[in-house]
Amino acid sequence: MSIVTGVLLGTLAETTPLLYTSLGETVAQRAGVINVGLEGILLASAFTASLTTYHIGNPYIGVGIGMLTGVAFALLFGFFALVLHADQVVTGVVFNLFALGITGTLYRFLFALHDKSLITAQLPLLHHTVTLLTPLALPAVALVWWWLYSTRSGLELRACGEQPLAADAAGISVRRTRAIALIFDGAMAGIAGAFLSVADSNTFVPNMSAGKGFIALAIVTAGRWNPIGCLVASLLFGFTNALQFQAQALGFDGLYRHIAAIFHLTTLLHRLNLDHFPYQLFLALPYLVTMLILFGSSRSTRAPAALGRPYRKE
Amino acid sequence: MSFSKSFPTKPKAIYHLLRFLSIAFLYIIGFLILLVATFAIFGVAPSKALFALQQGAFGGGSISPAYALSETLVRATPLLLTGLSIVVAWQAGMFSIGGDGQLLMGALTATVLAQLQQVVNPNLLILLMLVCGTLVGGLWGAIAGWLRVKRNVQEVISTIMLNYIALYLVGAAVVGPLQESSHSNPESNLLPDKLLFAHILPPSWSGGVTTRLHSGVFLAFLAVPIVWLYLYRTLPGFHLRLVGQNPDAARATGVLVDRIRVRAMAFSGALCGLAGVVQLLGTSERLSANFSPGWGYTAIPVALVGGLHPIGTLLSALFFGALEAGSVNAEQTLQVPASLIAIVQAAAVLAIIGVNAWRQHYPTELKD
Amino acid sequence: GRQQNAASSPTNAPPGAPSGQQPFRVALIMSGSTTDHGWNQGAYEALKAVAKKLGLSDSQIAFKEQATSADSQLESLRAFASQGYNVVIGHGEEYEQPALRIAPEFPKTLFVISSGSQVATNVTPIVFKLEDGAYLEGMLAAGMSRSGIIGAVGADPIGPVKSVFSAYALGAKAINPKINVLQPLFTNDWDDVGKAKQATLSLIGRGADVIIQDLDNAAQGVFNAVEQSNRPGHPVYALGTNSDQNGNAPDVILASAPINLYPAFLNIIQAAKEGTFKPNATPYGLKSGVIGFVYNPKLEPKIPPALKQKIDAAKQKIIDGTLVIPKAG
Amino acid sequence: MNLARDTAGSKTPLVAPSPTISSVQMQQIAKRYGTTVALDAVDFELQAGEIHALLGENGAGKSTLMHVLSGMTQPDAGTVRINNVSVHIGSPREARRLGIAMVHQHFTLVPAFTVQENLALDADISLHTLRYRAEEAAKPALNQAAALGWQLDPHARVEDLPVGIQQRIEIAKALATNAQWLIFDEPTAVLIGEEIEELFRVLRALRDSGKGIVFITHKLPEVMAIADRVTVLRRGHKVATAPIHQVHPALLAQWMVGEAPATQRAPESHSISRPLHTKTPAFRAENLTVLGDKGEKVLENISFEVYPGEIFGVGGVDGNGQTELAETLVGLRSPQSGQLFWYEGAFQPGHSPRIGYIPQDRRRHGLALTMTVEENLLFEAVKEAKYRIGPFLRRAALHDLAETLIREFDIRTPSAKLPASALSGGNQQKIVVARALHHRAEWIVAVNPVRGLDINATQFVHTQLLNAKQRGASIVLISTDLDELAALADRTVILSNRQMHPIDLTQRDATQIGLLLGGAFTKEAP
Ligand SMILES: Nc1ncnc2c1ncn2[C@@H]1O[C@H](COP(=O)(O)OP(=O)(O)OP(=O)(O)O)[C@@H](O)[C@H]1O
Ligand SMILES: Nc1ncnc2c1ncn2[C@@H]1O[C@H](COP(=O)(O)OP(=O)(O)OP(=O)(O)O)[C@@H](O)[C@H]1O
Ligand SMILES: [Mg+2]
Ligand SMILES: [Mg+2]
Repeated sequence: MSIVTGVLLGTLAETTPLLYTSLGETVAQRAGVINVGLEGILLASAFTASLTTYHIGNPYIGVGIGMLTGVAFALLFGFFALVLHADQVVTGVVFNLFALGITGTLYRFLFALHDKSLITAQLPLLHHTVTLLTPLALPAVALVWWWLYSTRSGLELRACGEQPLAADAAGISVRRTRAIALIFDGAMAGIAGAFLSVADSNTFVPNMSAGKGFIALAIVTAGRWNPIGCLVASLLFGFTNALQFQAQALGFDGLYRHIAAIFHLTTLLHRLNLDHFPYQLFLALPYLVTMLILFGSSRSTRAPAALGRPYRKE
Repeated sequence: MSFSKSFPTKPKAIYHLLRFLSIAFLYIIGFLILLVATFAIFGVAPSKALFALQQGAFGGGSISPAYALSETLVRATPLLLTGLSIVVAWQAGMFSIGGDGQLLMGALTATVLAQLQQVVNPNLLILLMLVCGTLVGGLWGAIAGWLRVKRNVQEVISTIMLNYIALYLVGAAVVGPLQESSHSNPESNLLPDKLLFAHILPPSWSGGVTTRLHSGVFLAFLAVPIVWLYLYRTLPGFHLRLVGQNPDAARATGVLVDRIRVRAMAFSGALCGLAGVVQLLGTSERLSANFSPGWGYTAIPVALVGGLHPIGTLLSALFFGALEAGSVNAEQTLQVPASLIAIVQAAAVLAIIGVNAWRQHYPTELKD
Repeated sequence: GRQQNAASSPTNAPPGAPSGQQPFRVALIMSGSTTDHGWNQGAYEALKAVAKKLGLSDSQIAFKEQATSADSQLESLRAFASQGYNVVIGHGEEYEQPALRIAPEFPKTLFVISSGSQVATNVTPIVFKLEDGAYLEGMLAAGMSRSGIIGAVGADPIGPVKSVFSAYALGAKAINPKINVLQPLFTNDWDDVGKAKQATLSLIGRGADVIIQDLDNAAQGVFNAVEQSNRPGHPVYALGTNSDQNGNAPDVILASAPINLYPAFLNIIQAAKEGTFKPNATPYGLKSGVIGFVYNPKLEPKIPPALKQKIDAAKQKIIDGTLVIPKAG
Repeated sequence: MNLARDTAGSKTPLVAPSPTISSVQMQQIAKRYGTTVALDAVDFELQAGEIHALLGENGAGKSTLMHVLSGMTQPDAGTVRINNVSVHIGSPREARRLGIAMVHQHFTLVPAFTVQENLALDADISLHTLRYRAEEAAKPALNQAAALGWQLDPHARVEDLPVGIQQRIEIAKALATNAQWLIFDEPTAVLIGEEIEELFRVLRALRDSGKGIVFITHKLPEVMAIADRVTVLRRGHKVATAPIHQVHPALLAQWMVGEAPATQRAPESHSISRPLHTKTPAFRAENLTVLGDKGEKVLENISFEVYPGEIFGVGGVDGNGQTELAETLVGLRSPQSGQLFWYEGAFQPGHSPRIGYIPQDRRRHGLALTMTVEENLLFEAVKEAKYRIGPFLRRAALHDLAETLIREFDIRTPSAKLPASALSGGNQQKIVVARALHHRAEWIVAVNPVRGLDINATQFVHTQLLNAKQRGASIVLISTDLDELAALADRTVILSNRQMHPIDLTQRDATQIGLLLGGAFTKEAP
């Protein structure tokens, strides 16, 4: 395996869950609902997928259950957002807390207390590289693209996110359309969660989603609410992320010290305990890049006009 | 005159008080049921769990009330400051999630300044840390505000990104220039005693044990009236709320909406920056890569349960502080995992926002 | 400024000794979770075993896990000490400075710092010679590597981790002076399995075929990457640290260097209970049995006997004290 | 027609069907919004093969009546029958199934969508959900447009298009549904000469093919030109229905406006009429050109002046730039070109004149509904130095002020601490009025200030405006209600076609005004 393939595989591994999650969220946001609770869905579905695989032994069923978990969370979210008209951002934040608690507790009570470790079967690798879920993400992009832009229901969905009143006048049920979008959102985040625990690894670890749900949110915005945009943005994110290890590995540190020496900064940097390049700055890179994209792109594009606004009929 | 004026309002006040109490009572009963149910589901004896919670939050058994109450206060402190920060931002219609990042930037700034401990008078330095940490936190918030008004970047997204960037900046600092002397852990040196907030409770009050109750707690409590005054008693606060409630109407009365939004984010960030410094000098005593256990995120439910009002947020922060103190005790004595407490918190908050939203959407009250 | 409260009354009893009416109690504080199959779980289980051995009831031991933030680390130490726990174990170097700071306030409490190094009136370190095991693992790695390239993945470059990785490199060089030990990669996350996996894959991508890790929860990501890259003719191996991880990926883990805290904990707690403990900086290494080295029985047959002999010899020398592996730094 | 399905669900059996002429009958339709009676027992009938014009002032209830028919609004009482079969029209979708389509006055287009997407969104709902192509779905509507001679760019974004084009899209959308009953709510408001002719040709062709068409307009010549019958509504009541050959514009105008409102006129407003030319104007606009939100010119090169102690009336049908004019006059919108003067200096809102503003849309621009009544009353006052000490508000003084205003302006609220949302629409409007008028504003811009107010409140607001005038304020009163302008304004202009047209309301008769309002004067002044 060469460095290039290393970067490539690293990119794909990071991109896949982000892409699924952001695709689902794109659909939800296009319908006018913002779901900040993605992080929680990722965690919950990673857990149920792992748990199912542990007991049944078939990781595909695990992915299915992960999806259903996502849908269940989305429906609960929908109850708050669409029926009660509660604030969507707050509901999402609390859902994250809830998922963190429930997975941590269940993990503890089902495994840790019995000294069992949750190591499971894993989705098989295709050609020793990636699992089925990664290549399937591409048709998923196409599917969402096709859905949003080439089907009647996609058109209706986007109308609900832009101008619910117009959708209503055209005889479309705004609440039902948004609920469907949320269910899709949950299912996609569910797949992504399952990817973390039964495709990209063979275990569940509390808090293993490590912020991917939040990044997916940013990707939706950076990708301009467009599935292709999501693909590009998540690839970019995955790439900077994979690059950080390669840069660490490729002796970026040496380059850093070399440059420091050229500018006679070595002693100063030593005094500052900066002999080595602080690798955390690499880790911050993807977020900085996302910020830059947001900064550069948001003038030319807009969020769906009704995003986050409850629609009440009359 | 004043008598006749107050006379007819008196029964009303009692009526409102009773109504408030009955609603609060309902919430408390509901919360307790949730708590008991959750513990029961996971096989923890509810009576023991409730006792452990109460013991941790208010004292009892081997824990003196003074100690427990001081824990409750100390834990409420960062939640109060960050909760107030959410109140300010959200009242201005800015749905910031950036508390954690702003808090970290405040703590980072203070730790940088602490390097001057040899050259600057400690009390002056503490003041400097508080001021600069607050300012930098405010700056971090203002960035999100500025991005919103100038580039229409949604603050929900940009604050999350800024949180991560702050997190990694702190991470880089504590393995770099700010790392402790042995260069072994991702944390700074402990700050010297002279830079820390004084412990204010005499040990004799708490069974001979020093509590963590520190003078920084006052700052948090002081922030409540300040925020309250600002929001409800000053012109900028009036405009801030107006912008949050209806930016179009604000614009129509000549308010500079963009400026108010940036200012609100700066104020909001400043409160979090202050929280960072207060935690650093009050309890954490050093900067570390894991400085915040998520105070800035918990702040959102805290502020929301507090009705996005400073006084409500005070009560709510105390409630969350007590819950945390109690649950840490339950965790240590009964080995209830901390995650169980997260479920209880989330469920309680969901119940509250659900009930609130429902009452708003389907108003049933009749005016008399 | 803060005035530290001096000890309320000077005591003659050794720290940690049980006082009259109160039962003898021990608390353990960890920064990670008790289920991490590594550093923290090892301590958790060791204390339970010690309790059993010494007949301590459930109410006489207490745990605080996931004390990740600086304030919760300090708070937990203070909380247990103020509740009169006789022995409070801070499981990690990060507890050392806080413990030294508050120890004077709690003269009756014995603070035990895993991985610490400093001794005070009522603070004792457990000096682990993690290097002992890591050195042997380095030898094994160099001996088993076909590419002549080996690597390491960690979460944060904290002291013990750096020590492990540097001893690992020394051991490898002892077998093969020309071995290429790649610079360790750090993921900055003890929970993110995916990142650990990616870091590992990138090392493997650069030719490394034996990987050591120090990641706790996230270690499974390393094993998974190695399992995934391991194929007939091109074997790739991993090494376990901190606990016996051989079972977590039996096809690829060559050996583990577990920390067996039980003897260390037992030593200290028993002496404290008997009122005879004096803080000291005794190192615990291979000799004490605290640091171990266990081959994975499933892969053991694949290890050339000559290599095994060399490792055994080195092990003996370490136990004898004729070979001392330096700490990093 | 697929009525069979719905017949099954209807309660009333067929009664005396008239097999020859199919028709829609609306009987005793009533609709109230709060205390606003939008419709009060209105009967309306539409026959196949006719163009039925619906006339009435702003707020007469025309749109509401047709919303009932198109399923957008549920009536409080009354029945709808199609071919003598009672039907329930619960949603636009059901209306569509019954063969009813409507071109809405306020467009129901998605601004961010392309023309094609908008057309497809509304296209035949039986179209397959998955296999579907926007081009195909949009084709019938595009063809309809093409038949009208309208070349719509299917890929243009609607928000980038001028309102005239947007109107065409709405029309094409409705035509493409092949509905039997078509409702056009002011389709010509934003079309120009030839386009209107084109539309009329289509409407006639549709009528001749047997469709029933409702045509809402304010323009009398159009009614005379195209309608077969005409119904006039006034304040929620039906005034009359008549075949077109029995009416003439003057009669229609009279029906619309009702009896001459001169009797209601406040006498004292006459007494202070003053020779305007003896004073210098307080406010002057020179060659003012104002752009709308989409960048289109809504006012072009207008010049006028307002004198101190004068009410300058601006009339005209809604949507002729009233909002933009008002916003420009209070400094919320900067004009594209032209100059504004306050006495001799430049007009600088926030500095020179003290402004009172009663905006058009009180909920959007006038109130923060979640804030208290008191706070809503104080938007302006808090800025005054006398109500502050530094940044701090003088609560007691402000509270007294609010209480005074509540008393003076008779705002009916149990408490000043109630959120403004708890008040009735009329009382909400009083808050806005109170705020604009109390603080001795020198420059008052009021847009439909008595919208939603009852008679007494209306009288009160009018008196307040007159008081303000008497103390020397300069007032621009923008209103769609000519009665109001006639009663209050010293001079009146009508806004239409981006211009101001002065009219003399003192020598008015109902006919002339109706004609003016109907835009008749532009082409064929009487
Ligand atoms: N959704 C609503 N809520 C409250 N009041 C309403 C609502 N819709 C209409 N009204 C009121 O009902 C009355 C009739 O309105 P409608 O829109 O039918 O008038 P219109 O005759 O179409 O006027 P225009 O010529 O201005 O279009 C008006 O007073 C209006 O303010
Ligand atoms: N959501 C609410 N909460 C509390 N009180 C309300 C609410 N809505 C209306 N009210 C009260 O009910 C009364 C009637 O309201 P409504 O809107 O029907 O008034 P209205 O008759 O239309 O008055 P107006 O003629 O001034 O428009 C008002 O006095 C108002 O204070
Ligand atoms: Mg209308
Ligand atoms: Mg009303």
